[in-house]
Amino acid sequence: MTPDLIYDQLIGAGCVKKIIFSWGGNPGVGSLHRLRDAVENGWPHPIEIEEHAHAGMAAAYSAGAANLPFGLLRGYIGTDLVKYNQRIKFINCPFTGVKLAAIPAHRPDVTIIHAQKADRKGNVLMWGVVGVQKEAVLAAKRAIVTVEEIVDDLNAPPNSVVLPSWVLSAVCEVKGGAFPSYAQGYYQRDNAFYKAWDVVARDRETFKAWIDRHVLGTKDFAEFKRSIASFNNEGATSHV
Amino acid sequence: MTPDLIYDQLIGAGCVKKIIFSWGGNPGVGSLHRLRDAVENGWPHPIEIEEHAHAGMAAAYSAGAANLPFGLLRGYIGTDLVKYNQRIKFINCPFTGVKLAAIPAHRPDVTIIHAQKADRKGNVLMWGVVGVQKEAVLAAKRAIVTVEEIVDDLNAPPNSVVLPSWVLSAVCEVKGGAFPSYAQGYYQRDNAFYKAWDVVARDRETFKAWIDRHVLGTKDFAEFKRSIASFNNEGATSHV
Amino acid sequence: MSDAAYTADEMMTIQAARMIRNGVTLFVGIGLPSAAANLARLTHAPDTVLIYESGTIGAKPTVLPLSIGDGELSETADAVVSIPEIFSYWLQGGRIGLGFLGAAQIDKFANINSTVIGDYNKPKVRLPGSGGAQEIAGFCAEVMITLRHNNRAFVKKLDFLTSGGYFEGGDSRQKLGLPGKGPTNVITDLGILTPDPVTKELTLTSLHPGVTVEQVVAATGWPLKVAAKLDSTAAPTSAELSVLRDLNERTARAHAGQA
Amino acid sequence: MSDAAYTADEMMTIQAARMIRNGVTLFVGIGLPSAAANLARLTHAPDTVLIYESGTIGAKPTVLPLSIGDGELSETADAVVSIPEIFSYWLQGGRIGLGFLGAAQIDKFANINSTVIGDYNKPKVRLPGSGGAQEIAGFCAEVMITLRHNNRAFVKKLDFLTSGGYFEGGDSRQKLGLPGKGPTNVITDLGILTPDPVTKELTLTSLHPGVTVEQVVAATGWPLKVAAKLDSTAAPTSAELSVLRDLNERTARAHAGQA
Repeated sequence: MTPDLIYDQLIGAGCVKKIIFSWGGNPGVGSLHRLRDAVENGWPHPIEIEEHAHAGMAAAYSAGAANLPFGLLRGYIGTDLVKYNQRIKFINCPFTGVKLAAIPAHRPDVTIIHAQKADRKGNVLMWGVVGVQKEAVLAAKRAIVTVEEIVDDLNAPPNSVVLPSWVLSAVCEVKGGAFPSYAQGYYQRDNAFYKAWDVVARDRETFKAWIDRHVLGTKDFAEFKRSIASFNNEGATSHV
Repeated sequence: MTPDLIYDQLIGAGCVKKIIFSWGGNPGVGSLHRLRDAVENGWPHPIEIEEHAHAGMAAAYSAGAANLPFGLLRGYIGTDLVKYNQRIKFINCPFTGVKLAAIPAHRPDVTIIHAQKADRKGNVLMWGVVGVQKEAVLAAKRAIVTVEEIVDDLNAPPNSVVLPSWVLSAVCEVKGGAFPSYAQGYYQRDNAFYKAWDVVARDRETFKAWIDRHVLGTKDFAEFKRSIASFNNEGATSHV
Repeated sequence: MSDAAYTADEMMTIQAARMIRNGVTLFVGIGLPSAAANLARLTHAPDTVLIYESGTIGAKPTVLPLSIGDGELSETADAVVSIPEIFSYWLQGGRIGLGFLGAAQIDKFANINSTVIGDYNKPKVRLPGSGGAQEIAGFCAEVMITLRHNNRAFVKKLDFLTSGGYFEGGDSRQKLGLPGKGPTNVITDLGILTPDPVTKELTLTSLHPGVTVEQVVAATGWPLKVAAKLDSTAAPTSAELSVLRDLNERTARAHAGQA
Repeated sequence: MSDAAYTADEMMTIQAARMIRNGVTLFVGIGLPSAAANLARLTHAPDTVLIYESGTIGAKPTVLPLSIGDGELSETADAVVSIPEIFSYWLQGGRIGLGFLGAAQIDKFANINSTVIGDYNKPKVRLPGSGGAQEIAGFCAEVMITLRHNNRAFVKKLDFLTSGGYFEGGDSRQKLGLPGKGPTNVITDLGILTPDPVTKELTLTSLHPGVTVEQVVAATGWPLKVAAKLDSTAAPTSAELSVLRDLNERTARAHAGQA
């Protein structure tokens, strides 16, 4: 739905052939400059885009989770997105004749999400803004969940959002794995990093230096985090 | 979906013109005898039935809550229900051609549910088997919620099922209001009453005596509960 | 093996329990299916994931629930979801390995009726109806059916087709587009019936101890096919009987606890 | 009333906040809409129900969120629901009184563009896109739009119609079947525009202090209709300014707290 900085990084690094999205910005800051550069200038190579509105994306994930071939919603009517996205069609209600939008179900090959806790059996608990994560997991052929911690007992409150281990392919403990976003109950969103990213990503060379040093130049997530910590201390604008 | 004993009582008392349902039994016990008597023998008068399967009812409530004219599901294909319920239609997926069932949205005039807690503003918290209650409330033109208690602070855990006061028409404190069913965290399901009901409802005269004494003969819920308590003590079979 | 005395219902429940593979996700109705599922969980299949249509996933009840809404189920579950979710994301979503159904009537293609006896509009007996049975029959990877074996239940023609098994037999189920495999075992108080691999007609493949082929044929309302090589169901072991009876006693005590 | 110095953005935010009725359910985007909504909540409209598209219902943030996903929103909300639910049961469900949108471009029928500047397939500027804007514009009972007033924003023809206002004007919105009333106010840094009751063409109905009609007409890319009786927007009071500036300072401190 909302490609975050990770998409900007993947796009800038040339790892993306196509994105399916409904809002492609740096939340609260502005543009995803690497996304823009790819769409506007084809750098590092042109990418295909399939664009929706949030409600359409949500309906398509729900349909995928429910094994329906398409999601049904009011929406898209009279807007220009339908001229450019052939995957938005309209059907009529068989009872009332009302015109409704239909979007093919999303069925990702792999969904990767980050949650707060797993127990030793691999049951996962998440809370807070859960977004469309449950649907994205249940719609996918395979799902990987990273968690802040693995515990003996989830102590899940009634009706909380729990994904049983048997719908997941893998569960991995990755403390801080939501960075630069947040994990409710563990740490806050690193809003300053989102702002700093605007400076890093605005320029191709600055971006390349950043990704070379902090991503390609580190051997694992722990080293990446140490590398990023020094980046933060030095200040985003003075340093890549 | 599942008309419980309250429906059997309403039907037997002649208050019901039509029922829309997907499972009409006494859960774990057997028949709803008053429902059967109405359908099989037209006593006290014939009732109209609109019958679905659970999944169709759930989809119709969800559609109602979502302001969609119909609910979409795989299901009903090849079964006899479609011969008798004209409100089950089939449509084809505009992308794959797959045949799917369509059920008109449920939009009740009034939904009445029982929940555990409300705060003084009228926000309602429920937990445990929440069923289709949220959808039934959101699909309805008006919704009334009875609760076990009204508290200063809901202390709702993250992502719990909360209905904000502004989607409700009225919230009333009715302790024990789920009787003979249960309110998780307050009291258990009165399974023995469900069994006793089988004896009461099996016979028209026994039923009439029960409803005259305990429902028509009591002036409010508190008196009904005292009346029922004596019924329970005397034993279901020995007494109406 | 045991020579303990047991009832035909106990034999049926125990045999149904035996056929539940450990670790399977199991969508289970109240009554005999629930007893068999919990017996399996308490014996050879501790990792079985029990799902009740009330939305409880991974329920581990210590006594059998009288209704799918019993608090016992949600309090012991790994997750409790709404009714729309359990039917859409979980059952229709194709995540359930085994569905477990009872029935009032069954025909030779394992289609079942739990709606009416007699005419729908003027029924002799109005039964509770589908509930979740239609979708369980349609969407579980595999379905198991248990019911008592007699002429009123095993009929030539259903009064009402509530939940599809193999419809007209052969490939008619696949032609309708139902994703699940359909009923793979019908376990009665007399024996086990399994569908012919090609015609999908139910065939007697195992006899419970002390039951004769003639008895089963007589209790079946159509000319019953009998497998060339007929198995003998093992009698309940004393361990199985003891776990089942303990469960039933705990349950009876719990359900009598009120009113 | 106050003669305190203030910026045009402050005027715009404060005027937008004033137009929020106490108790309304408000679907709000990040940025200026969020600032105005929270200013309203902290001043004359304490019972306003703030709903963010991340699924937080009744959020009461003490600082403005930088993103709709900020923990601040879910921790202070009355309820937090999933994204599919917020869009289906709540927004499409017709439960939201007022939607609050920004835009990159707007036309005379209050249709807005937040997708691209230039051609969609070869854009000059690729903007973030609809997000929830399409549905907010379609389904809220009423919509309010805020954006800075200039020729690049107020255009004769949108490069892309992201979210519908009154489409071709007149009754074209109703003909498309969109349930909400559409945009009832466009609040800019120069004044307030409201749709003509019949043609639905945006008409200048109020001027902010110190702004002239000529200035607004010059900043509008189509021949702007001006109301016969033009209101004067009240200047920000010192109370309004002080609450807004406190909120912005708290927010700036909070967002600088890391990295």
